[in-house]
Amino acid sequence: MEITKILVANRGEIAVRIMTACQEMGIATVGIYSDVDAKSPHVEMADESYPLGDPTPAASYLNIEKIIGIAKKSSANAIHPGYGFLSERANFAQACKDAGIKFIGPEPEVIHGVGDKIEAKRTMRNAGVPVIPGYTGEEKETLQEACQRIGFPVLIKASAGGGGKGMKIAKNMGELDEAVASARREAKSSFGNDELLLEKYLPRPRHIEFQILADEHGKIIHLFERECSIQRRHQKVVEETPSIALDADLRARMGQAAIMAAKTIGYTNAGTVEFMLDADKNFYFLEMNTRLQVEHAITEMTTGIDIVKWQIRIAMGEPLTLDQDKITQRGHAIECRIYAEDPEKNFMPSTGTLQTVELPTGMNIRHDTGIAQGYKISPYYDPMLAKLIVYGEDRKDASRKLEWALSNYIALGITTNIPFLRAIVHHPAFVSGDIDTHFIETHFASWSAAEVLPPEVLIAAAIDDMKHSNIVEHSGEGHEEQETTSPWTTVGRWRIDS
Amino acid sequence: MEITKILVANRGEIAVRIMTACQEMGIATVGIYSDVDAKSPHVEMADESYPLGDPTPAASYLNIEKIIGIAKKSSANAIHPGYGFLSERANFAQACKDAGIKFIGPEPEVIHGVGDKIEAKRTMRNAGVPVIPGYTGEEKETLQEACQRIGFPVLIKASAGGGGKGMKIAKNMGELDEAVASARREAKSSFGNDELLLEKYLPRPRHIEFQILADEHGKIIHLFERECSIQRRHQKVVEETPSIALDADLRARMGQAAIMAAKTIGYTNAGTVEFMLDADKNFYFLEMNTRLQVEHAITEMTTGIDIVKWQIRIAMGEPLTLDQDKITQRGHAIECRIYAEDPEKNFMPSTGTLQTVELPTGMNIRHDTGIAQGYKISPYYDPMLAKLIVYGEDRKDASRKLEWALSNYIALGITTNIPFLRAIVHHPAFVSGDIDTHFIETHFASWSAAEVLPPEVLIAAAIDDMKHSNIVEHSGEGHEEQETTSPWTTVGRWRIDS
Amino acid sequence: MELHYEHHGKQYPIKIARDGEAFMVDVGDKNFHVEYKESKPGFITMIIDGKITKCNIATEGNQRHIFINGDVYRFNRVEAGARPESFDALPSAITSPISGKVTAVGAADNDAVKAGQVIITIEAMKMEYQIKAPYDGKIEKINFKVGDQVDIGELLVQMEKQEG
Amino acid sequence: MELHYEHHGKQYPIKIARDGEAFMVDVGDKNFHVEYKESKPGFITMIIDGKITKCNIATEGNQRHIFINGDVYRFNRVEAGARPESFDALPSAITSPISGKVTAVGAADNDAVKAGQVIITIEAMKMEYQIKAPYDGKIEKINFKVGDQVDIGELLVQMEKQEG
Repeated sequence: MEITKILVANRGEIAVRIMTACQEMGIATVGIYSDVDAKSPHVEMADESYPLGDPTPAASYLNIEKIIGIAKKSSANAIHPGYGFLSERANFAQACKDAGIKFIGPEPEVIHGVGDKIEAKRTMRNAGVPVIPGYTGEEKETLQEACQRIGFPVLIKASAGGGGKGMKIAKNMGELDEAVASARREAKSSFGNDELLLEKYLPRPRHIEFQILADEHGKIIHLFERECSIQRRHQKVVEETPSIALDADLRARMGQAAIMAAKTIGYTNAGTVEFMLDADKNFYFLEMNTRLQVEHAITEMTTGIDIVKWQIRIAMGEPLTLDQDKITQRGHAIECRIYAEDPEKNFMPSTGTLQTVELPTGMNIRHDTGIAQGYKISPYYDPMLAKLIVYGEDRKDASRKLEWALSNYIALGITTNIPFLRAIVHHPAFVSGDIDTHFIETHFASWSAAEVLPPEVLIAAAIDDMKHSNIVEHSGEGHEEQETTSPWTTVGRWRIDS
Repeated sequence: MEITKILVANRGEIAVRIMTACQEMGIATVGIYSDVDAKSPHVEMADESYPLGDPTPAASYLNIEKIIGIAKKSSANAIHPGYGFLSERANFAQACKDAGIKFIGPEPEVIHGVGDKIEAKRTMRNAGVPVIPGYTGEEKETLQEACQRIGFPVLIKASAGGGGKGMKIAKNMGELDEAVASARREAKSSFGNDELLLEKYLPRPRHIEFQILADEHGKIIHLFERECSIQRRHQKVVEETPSIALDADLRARMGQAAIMAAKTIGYTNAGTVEFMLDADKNFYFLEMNTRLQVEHAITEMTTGIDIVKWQIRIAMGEPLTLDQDKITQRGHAIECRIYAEDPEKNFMPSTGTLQTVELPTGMNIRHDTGIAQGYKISPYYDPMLAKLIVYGEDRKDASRKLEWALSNYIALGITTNIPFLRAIVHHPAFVSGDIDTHFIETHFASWSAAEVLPPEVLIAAAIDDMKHSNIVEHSGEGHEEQETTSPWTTVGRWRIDS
Repeated sequence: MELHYEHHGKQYPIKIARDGEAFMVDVGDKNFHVEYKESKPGFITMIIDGKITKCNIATEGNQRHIFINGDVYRFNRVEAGARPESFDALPSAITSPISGKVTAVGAADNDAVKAGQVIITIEAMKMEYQIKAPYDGKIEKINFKVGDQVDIGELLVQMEKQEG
Repeated sequence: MELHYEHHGKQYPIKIARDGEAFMVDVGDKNFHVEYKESKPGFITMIIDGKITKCNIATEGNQRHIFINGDVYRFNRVEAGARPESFDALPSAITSPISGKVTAVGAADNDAVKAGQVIITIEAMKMEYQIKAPYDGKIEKINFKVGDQVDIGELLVQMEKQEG
């Protein structure tokens, strides 16, 4: 099927990323935007853009009816969902199908099947993909027998729950009863449901995921791993590839497991198989993400492959012409997510207007963003402002480039996590690669950017304030006036009448 | 030797490129600037910058005494010359040495030796590197015997000359006498010297060069080829790698010849060996460039290696840890040089002020530039504004990305070659890779951007002019006023007094 | 002229005077000679006692954001002798640390509350933020109800601290 | 209102009128209905008879640079009925096509010159540009001498064409 016009059902940096790929391929693009996004770059970039109105996610970027309506009206014959929003909603993929619009992603049934985490794990276990050993109550054994099978420590958690509530660890049989009782009480009070799950507790796990590409003719390849252990609130902050925890053998085995996972469920298009890797280098299937991943760019930098273009080609029914043994992983790439948030205040999102902006540019620096100077950051959507991705010949080279880029990333007016990202990159545990999913809570539990103001900061502020106070003294010919006529301040064309 | 502070003896994009590498490596930087460059990005970027005064090249960027003086004053212990200006002046390399400053490049004697083109060819021939067959008069044979040895067609040219003057082609023995007589007359009148050279004439040669890295311990590697056949006035316009004219065997042989050339002369640091490749895939040594090349970036994109960082490491005496058999050439990269020039008027340089600017950005687009919106392009230096470099999975992918990037490259106010570059990329001969050094004169002899103005262009101009004419009618509250207070026009911080 | 800045609860008084084209600045008991150039708005190069320092400034009301050597400093300009502000130690007013939508209100006017009790829940950017009582006390007035949009810095709750 | 543009020696007369928020534009014998939005200075989106078109404009004096669909168009706004300008066919004045420094002057006032004869050589950006006589004639006045800086568009030479 020839795809001639794609509606990008997303906003921000990922909408811009996808539209660029479409334009390079000669495919027309349709943008959508809520009221607060009317001036966003993705709106300008699309060949045509349509309003969604009310910025509330449910009324805008999650509104299946509106979006399908716009696709029909604009004669888009495919929809790319990006990540987040509707990207993993089976009913959206189904609605596209019903409307005769190609959904750029796997089939609705596949999305649905993978969405049920317990069911997905069962499918994977049956297919021989390692899954974290656990006890769901279905097994014909007692809790004690299960613990002996699994091995301590074990984690007890609410089956209805999430976010750490109702989670208890038992280090040995002696602690088991009390842990179960306590977890049950918390589960009951938090979720009104005291059903529990038990699984092996991994003390310092790494989060390692494999990028998959599968065409609609049964060919599946992987594009190697991404190490995504550095997280806060279960959201990734810094990702890199390759992972220093993997050697060639382990990489090959995990890659094979990822392909097996995708094959088992009849996966098509781009996807990601997430694993936990324990300190003894055992890996366990965690879940599968049936969409483009935020951190796909680091894989693109190390493999040279454009994942979004392949998503589109696969959706057109083209065969994958990439061969597993020809794909190379070269150098090292790291991504930092730039968030509008305050790491000193428990990563509270911040809002405001981006003022003084100057971004680091240079070879092997990729900056994916959907915002620009003068933009107001609204509280409606994810606080991710941009992704800063760097490539280097090796991990050290990439880290130093990242340090340089973060040290030259000027974005004032909104509180961002940039100083925090710098602190991560400087941290000895990061430098040595000694990271796990508890990295931030272990090393940055009570992080603070700077305790005292250095003299040069106070001097700059004081002179700036003094200069600006002059305006009032000699009103009309002060600083502001000069700024307006300086060539530095003139955006856009000049009109020099002759 | 530890390099702690580098003076970058250049301007524009290459100064910015080099300073970025220094900063990533933790090396301090010193910038220099002539009067017209006082507000250039490289001046802002350097840790410290010093004025050269008078913008005339001889008085500024070619002024050895001034530059060495600034290096001493600022305690720089190394100088990177970039390309152009002093980069291939043996006496500058010598002056650095005499001042105890490390020159980042080969030894003065090597630069000097390679600078004598005839001598360099003799050295290469003796070392077994193929050199274009010719007759200089030294050979113990007649002109006729030489022609039989070389084979027709032959090129007769003034030994003192250049620029096509005094050049004649003889296709067979019958044309030889008249060609020689005619060349001699022209040589006499143009250069006051009727000495001639004769060499094999290559009807449709390609210009293929190999990037070399050589450390100070005798290790030499190459980073594959660059195809630089598309030239105007003997200056390259579009470069790409790999060259579609090379297969694995030819690539290996040319790479070996390039290494041999570098080894023969005791070459150190980064350099480029230029070859002519004829239609029958014979290659001939042309010359060696003893410096960083403008087009080095395409090699960086396909090999993943940072050439400038390696230049600095080599100058520090570090051994090359890159191994020839580990270096891979992946994907395809193309560079376009953005010149301030008018391709419709014989590539006449243009000057003026960059007004409306919006640059294409995105994955695998590298834009090396030393200018910005609001900049005045002065007539003192080379008219190259920037380099646009793209990478794709293959030549077609890279070409489409380049097309996209050029079609989204908005830089108004100065006449640039961007429409001409688009025309090159669209041309069937470029698309099929059927290029040689006569490409531009063959296909674009009387190129013109657009013969007629399409209606939408006239409509845009007319509405714009009508809107602006309103200012006069309702003076004080018109368009200009709005622009000044619009958030779009505000560069830099805002002062929202509470 | 004298200026005062506050950062992390600490006050910094600065004395500044012009010295020809340059400036003399007193920070604590140290005196600095400063040349200052603004190449474009917000982009500053200073030579402080001979040493080149670059920085960037953004200003919004009393707030100053300064970027220097890769670090960002956020602080406020204050009037001389102003009492230090701090969200943690607000005597009676709880302001919103975020802009968002009120999704739950856990107390009513005149209720007695315990330190740490959740008074208001605000949803912003797909996450929930709980506004808790900073001390034991009595609610005087809650200014928002479920469904209201609240902006950063707005007064959410007026409280009376329980003495003892 | 009526506007005139010139490009490659050809004149384009345009009629334009407001139509509420939109515009009615006549180009040749065709009439277009145009909605027009300038998102930031120089960045324009038009809907021409229902079709979306984006473009960019830069203006300097009478010169217009318009970027549209990846192409750049350079042309001039002229007064109605103005005689077409062309460097090639200038009747008596030779203006400089480039800014640079005069490195040679090959004729003097009142000299008779042949078409193609080099009158002035200008060096700009490391290259030399030769300004040649466009026809046989007589030099009336050369306005620059060796070493002078000359700007683009400045009158270099006043000539008198030899008739016949």
